Amino acid sequence: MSNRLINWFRYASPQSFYPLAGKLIPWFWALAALFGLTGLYIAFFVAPTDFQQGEGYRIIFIHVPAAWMSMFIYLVMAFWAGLGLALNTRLSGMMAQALAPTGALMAFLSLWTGAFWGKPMWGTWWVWDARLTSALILFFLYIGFIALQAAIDDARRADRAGAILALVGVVNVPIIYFSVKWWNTLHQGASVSLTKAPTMAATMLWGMLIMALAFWMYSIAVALMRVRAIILEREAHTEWVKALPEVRGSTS
Amino acid sequence: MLTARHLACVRGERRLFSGLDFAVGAGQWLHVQGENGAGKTSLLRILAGLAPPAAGEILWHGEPIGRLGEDYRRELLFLGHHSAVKEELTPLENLLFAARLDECALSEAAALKALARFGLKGREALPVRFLSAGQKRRVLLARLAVRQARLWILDEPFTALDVKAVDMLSALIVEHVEGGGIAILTSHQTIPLPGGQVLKI
Amino acid sequence: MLTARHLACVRGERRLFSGLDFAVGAGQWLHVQGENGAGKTSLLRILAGLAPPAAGEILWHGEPIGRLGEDYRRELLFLGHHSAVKEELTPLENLLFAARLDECALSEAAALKALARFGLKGREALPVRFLSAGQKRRVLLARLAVRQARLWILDEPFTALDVKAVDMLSALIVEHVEGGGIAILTSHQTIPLPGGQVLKI
Amino acid sequence: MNAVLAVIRRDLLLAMRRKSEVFTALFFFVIVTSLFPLGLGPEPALLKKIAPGVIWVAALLATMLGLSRLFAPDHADGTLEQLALSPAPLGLLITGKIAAHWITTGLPLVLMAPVLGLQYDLDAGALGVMVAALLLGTPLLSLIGAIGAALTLGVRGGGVLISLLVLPLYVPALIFGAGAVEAHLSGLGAAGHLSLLAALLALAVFFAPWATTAALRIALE
Amino acid sequence: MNAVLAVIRRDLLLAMRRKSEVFTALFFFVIVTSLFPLGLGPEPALLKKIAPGVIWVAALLATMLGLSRLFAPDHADGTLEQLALSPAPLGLLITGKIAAHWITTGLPLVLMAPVLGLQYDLDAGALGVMVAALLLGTPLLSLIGAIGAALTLGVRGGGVLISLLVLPLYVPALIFGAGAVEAHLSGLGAAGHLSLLAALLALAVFFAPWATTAALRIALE
Amino acid sequence: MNWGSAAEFFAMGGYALYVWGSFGVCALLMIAEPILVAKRRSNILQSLRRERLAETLDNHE
Ligand code: HEM
Ligand SMILES: Nc1ncnc2c1ncn2[C@@H]1O[C@H](COP(=O)(O)OP(=O)(O)OP(=O)(O)O)[C@@H](O)[C@H]1O
Ligand SMILES: Nc1ncnc2c1ncn2[C@@H]1O[C@H](COP(=O)(O)OP(=O)(O)OP(=O)(O)O)[C@@H](O)[C@H]1O
Ligand SMILES: [Mg+2]
Ligand SMILES: [Mg+2]
Repeated sequence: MSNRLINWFRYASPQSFYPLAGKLIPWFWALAALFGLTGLYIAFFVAPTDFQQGEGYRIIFIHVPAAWMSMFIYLVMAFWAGLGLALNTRLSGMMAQALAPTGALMAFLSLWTGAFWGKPMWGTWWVWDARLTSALILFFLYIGFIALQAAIDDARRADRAGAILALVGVVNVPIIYFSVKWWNTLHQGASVSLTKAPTMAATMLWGMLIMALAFWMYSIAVALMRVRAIILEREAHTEWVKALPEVRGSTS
Repeated sequence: MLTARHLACVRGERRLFSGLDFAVGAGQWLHVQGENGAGKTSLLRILAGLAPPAAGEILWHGEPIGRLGEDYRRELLFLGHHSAVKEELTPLENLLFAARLDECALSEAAALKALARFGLKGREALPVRFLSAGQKRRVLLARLAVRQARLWILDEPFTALDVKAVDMLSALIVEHVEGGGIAILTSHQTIPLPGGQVLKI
Repeated sequence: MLTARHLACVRGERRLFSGLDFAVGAGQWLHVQGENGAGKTSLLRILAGLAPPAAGEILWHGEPIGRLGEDYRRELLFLGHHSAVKEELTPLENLLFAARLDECALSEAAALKALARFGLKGREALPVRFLSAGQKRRVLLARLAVRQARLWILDEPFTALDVKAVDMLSALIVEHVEGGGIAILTSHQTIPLPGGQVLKI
Repeated sequence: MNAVLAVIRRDLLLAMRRKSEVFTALFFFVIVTSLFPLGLGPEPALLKKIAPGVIWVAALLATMLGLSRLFAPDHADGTLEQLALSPAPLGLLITGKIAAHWITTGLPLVLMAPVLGLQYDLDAGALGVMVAALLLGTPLLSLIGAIGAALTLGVRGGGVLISLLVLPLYVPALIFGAGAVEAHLSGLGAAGHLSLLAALLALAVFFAPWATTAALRIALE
Repeated sequence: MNAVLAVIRRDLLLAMRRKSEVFTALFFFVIVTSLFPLGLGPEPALLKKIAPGVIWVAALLATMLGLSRLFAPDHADGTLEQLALSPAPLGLLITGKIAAHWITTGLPLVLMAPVLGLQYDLDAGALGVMVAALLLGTPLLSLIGAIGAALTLGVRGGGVLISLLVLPLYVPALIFGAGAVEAHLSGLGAAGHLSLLAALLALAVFFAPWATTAALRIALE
Repeated sequence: MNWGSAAEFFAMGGYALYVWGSFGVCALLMIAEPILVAKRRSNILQSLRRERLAETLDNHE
């Protein structure tokens, strides 16, 4: 085995990943805060008022990053799940499990902010538009994944069942997206559709990208925190966990 | 020849056993003993290839059972607590289906004979649901008289059986073992069989 | 004093028994014997008032149990093959719930003690689903140590138990009977208990 | 009384232990209401029109789904026998089980319904009527459902048979429940429908536990 | 091959033995489609408009109802273990079980659908399209459903969890299935939708049994 | 700079409910999530410490 591969496997073990993640987390929080504050500054103070939508459009600065992250996290989750199924590494399942709630949160935020945007723009909280509908279904997929894992109490089994579900889902997400899109364009309902995003000013685009980075860093930081908690829960009875300074604590 | 090497089993966070080594050759039988919760059922399921061991390996004639796959399953008959007896079907239907699943030819007459041998005469056409606890077990055990398998793995085959049935089953196992077969059993009762290795876990 | 008069039981078109008469008084126990399918389980369910007999009547201290209703149920503890043990709940939760249902006060400490007595120490908080066959039975039987009932009706209480548990249970039954209780049991194994009437069906 | 509380408490505990139990009935409701637009097309006017019907049918199905598990696990593992052998009267204990069923399936639906109403573009007044109707209607669904669950107990294939028995009995609840919202939308006022629902509920509270208990005794024999 | 046939034959026999099984899925379908006119009021134009959507949603729910009993009884009584121990490959046997599921639940729906379509005033052409769509779509529902059934096996509260896992995955089938009839009604022609359905079915026939088998192996451990 | 005064900023050109409704919930959830995760971690650490303590006590007996 080459050196690189050995290294890789080393970090694939929860025991060595745990301290590494611990070291990385503050950095991601710092980056998230940095990008977040910059993004918010641009969002509220640099980006000009939209001539059509007034100030309401500022929701875009969280709506779009949340929507992007919700989709991206699903892909990453499915990647880890597949890896876990193929290589039988313990860490992969934990990663997938750690990502799911954050993904669901992002999906929820994109729905929520979208609804709060839709009300002033379209006069209704919800329309059955292709993009909205598929975002809703993505949210359901996350919930399904979380519910399945929560319902299985053997951790290894939960990982592998979840992995199969995530993989089935990842095959289905594009199918669902296109089917919904096709369904919707064929009908051309009476509602406003948002096929054309407003052509964006450069500052808006920058603000959005920076906010997206902030969301990204946030997701990584939270997922790492959660994976550390999961590692502790699952490996509670191993020697290395018992030897951790935070476990030995002040009692010894 | 079934050989287990350094088998270990972990359930939840509890290590049930580890470093288990044994070999059972043709014409031998093994009595797995242990308290309630010692891990007998878990061991038998591992031996049947239904669950992977936490460590160690199982060899059938020197080959790992994982690699043998179908060839191992063809030689194996595993009967657990409820092995595939459908409550809605009659004993006869249950037995015929089991035979087809095992890919062994079984005529209806032969099936009826096996059932009669297990004291189910007159109940062949009654849905299993109506049978008593012991009669249900007998339907399950009737497969022993039908299926040609070298290795029998039986989890508490004597529960719920009355005295006559216990004797009959013992005779069947003796016959199997003397014919060059292998049997692995658990039981909390003393087994009325001659010889036999004992494995304590 | 439990008295049965001319009891008969019909299942499907099969008459399992008829004209059954017996009486069990305080401090006595009854061993119901019979082949598989003879009708032991059916008889016990009838005695518990869960199923009506095809003919005859059952008296508790001279009164028909149907008329006694709640008063009879308060004196009775019936344990069948799976009596109300929830697989998702832990042994402790199961026991506490059973006690509340019986309307008898049971502290958590007492429940833990009863479970420990039945060898479930360390498993009090594990969902019953994960337990072994014998451990599941023990959860069920722990009610015997907790509930104050005059009449015990136990259907094959010794199945799946290991030797130690069988001894412990026997001691418990002896204690109950010597304290003026009544016990009615079935078992295909010989019961390691002194005295006792035998009823063959 | 103590025993009844124990039954309720244990059933809620079981629902929590099975974790997904509560949330999935709820999500089933959410998903079914979201499926209809996918089958029907995204036209807001059409959707608004069918909203009360869809939400009620979904609530009805969501309640019904869990019914087969109302008594079946207790029957299979002997709990029901033990309930019947308990000194407390069986009818009371069964009422406790029905109450627990409503708390775990009906109540979450009532709480979720307004959000779904928004998806179908209902206004605040209509939402209020809908919640009121569901608050009266979902216990009714649990009570009637319990009878069906008890009747099909131990009958093989019972899970699906229940729907056959219970759905026709649900029809009045459906008609008055969906009718209340529609009457409100068309300006007629929902009071009539709601009071009919309340009357049905009162009737069911009296008779359903009794019928359920009788059916359970038959299943136990 | 012999073993696969045995599995199919046995499952059909069981369905017959449980009697109600086949008919109740069917009756559920009938009752749900008949509830809508009750919930919505008898407007022919509205009913015709919602017919394809309602029929498809009902078909979907009817298929889903039986899913929890696709593998659960076999799991509980050890049949699944014996299937895994059979010399025949498990994947093949599982495909047999899925086929039997379709024959007992999907096929009757396909045969019944035209009658229900008449209730909603659909013409012969639309009925033909609907049957074709259901003929392609119901096996798809069984195949996808099997994955969900396998994943929730042995999981407590699985019955309702299945719907949560499976319903979102049913969306494409629903859209193309209901879309086919709607496209036909609006004069666009249903060929596009039907061929997409066929493509989905082909995909599912390949992958679903594999995923199901993998999930079952996990449940068996 | 877009805003004349703080009041104007909070009014968001009449879209206050929608803008702050979105940003508020977003901020709330994104603060709550890490707190919940941290709590989960401290819970497990606490129980681990308790177990350790019990073990050492056992050993001393
Ligand atoms: C509940 C309602 C809504 C949901 C679920 C939703 C969902 C989404 C999703 C999933 C995306 C990412 C799509 C992609 O990048 O391909 C997105 C992007 C976007 N949404 Fe929404 N949306 C909603 C409401 C709205 C409203 C009301 C508006 C504005 C009037 C809007 C404007 C946008 C814009 C401008 C983008 C960025 C488009 C792009 O980058 O290509 N959304 N939304
Ligand atoms: N998740 C878990 N956590 C801890 N212990 C577990 C878990 N799952 C199973 N166990 C334990 O594993 C053991 C399983 O034993 P098994 O069923 O193999 O016993 P057995 O020897 O067959 O007993 P019996 O004689 O009672 O049939 C039990 O002691 C059980 O308590
Ligand atoms: N519908 C029916 N038609 C014919 N026979 C039936 C019917 N239902 C039950 N039986 C018979 O009734 C008997 C039930 O016996 P029961 O369960 O009481 O036996 P048991 O003495 O407890 O046996 P075991 O020792 O096996 O537990 C069985 O012999 C069964 O075959
Ligand atoms: Mg065992
Ligand atoms: Mg019996």
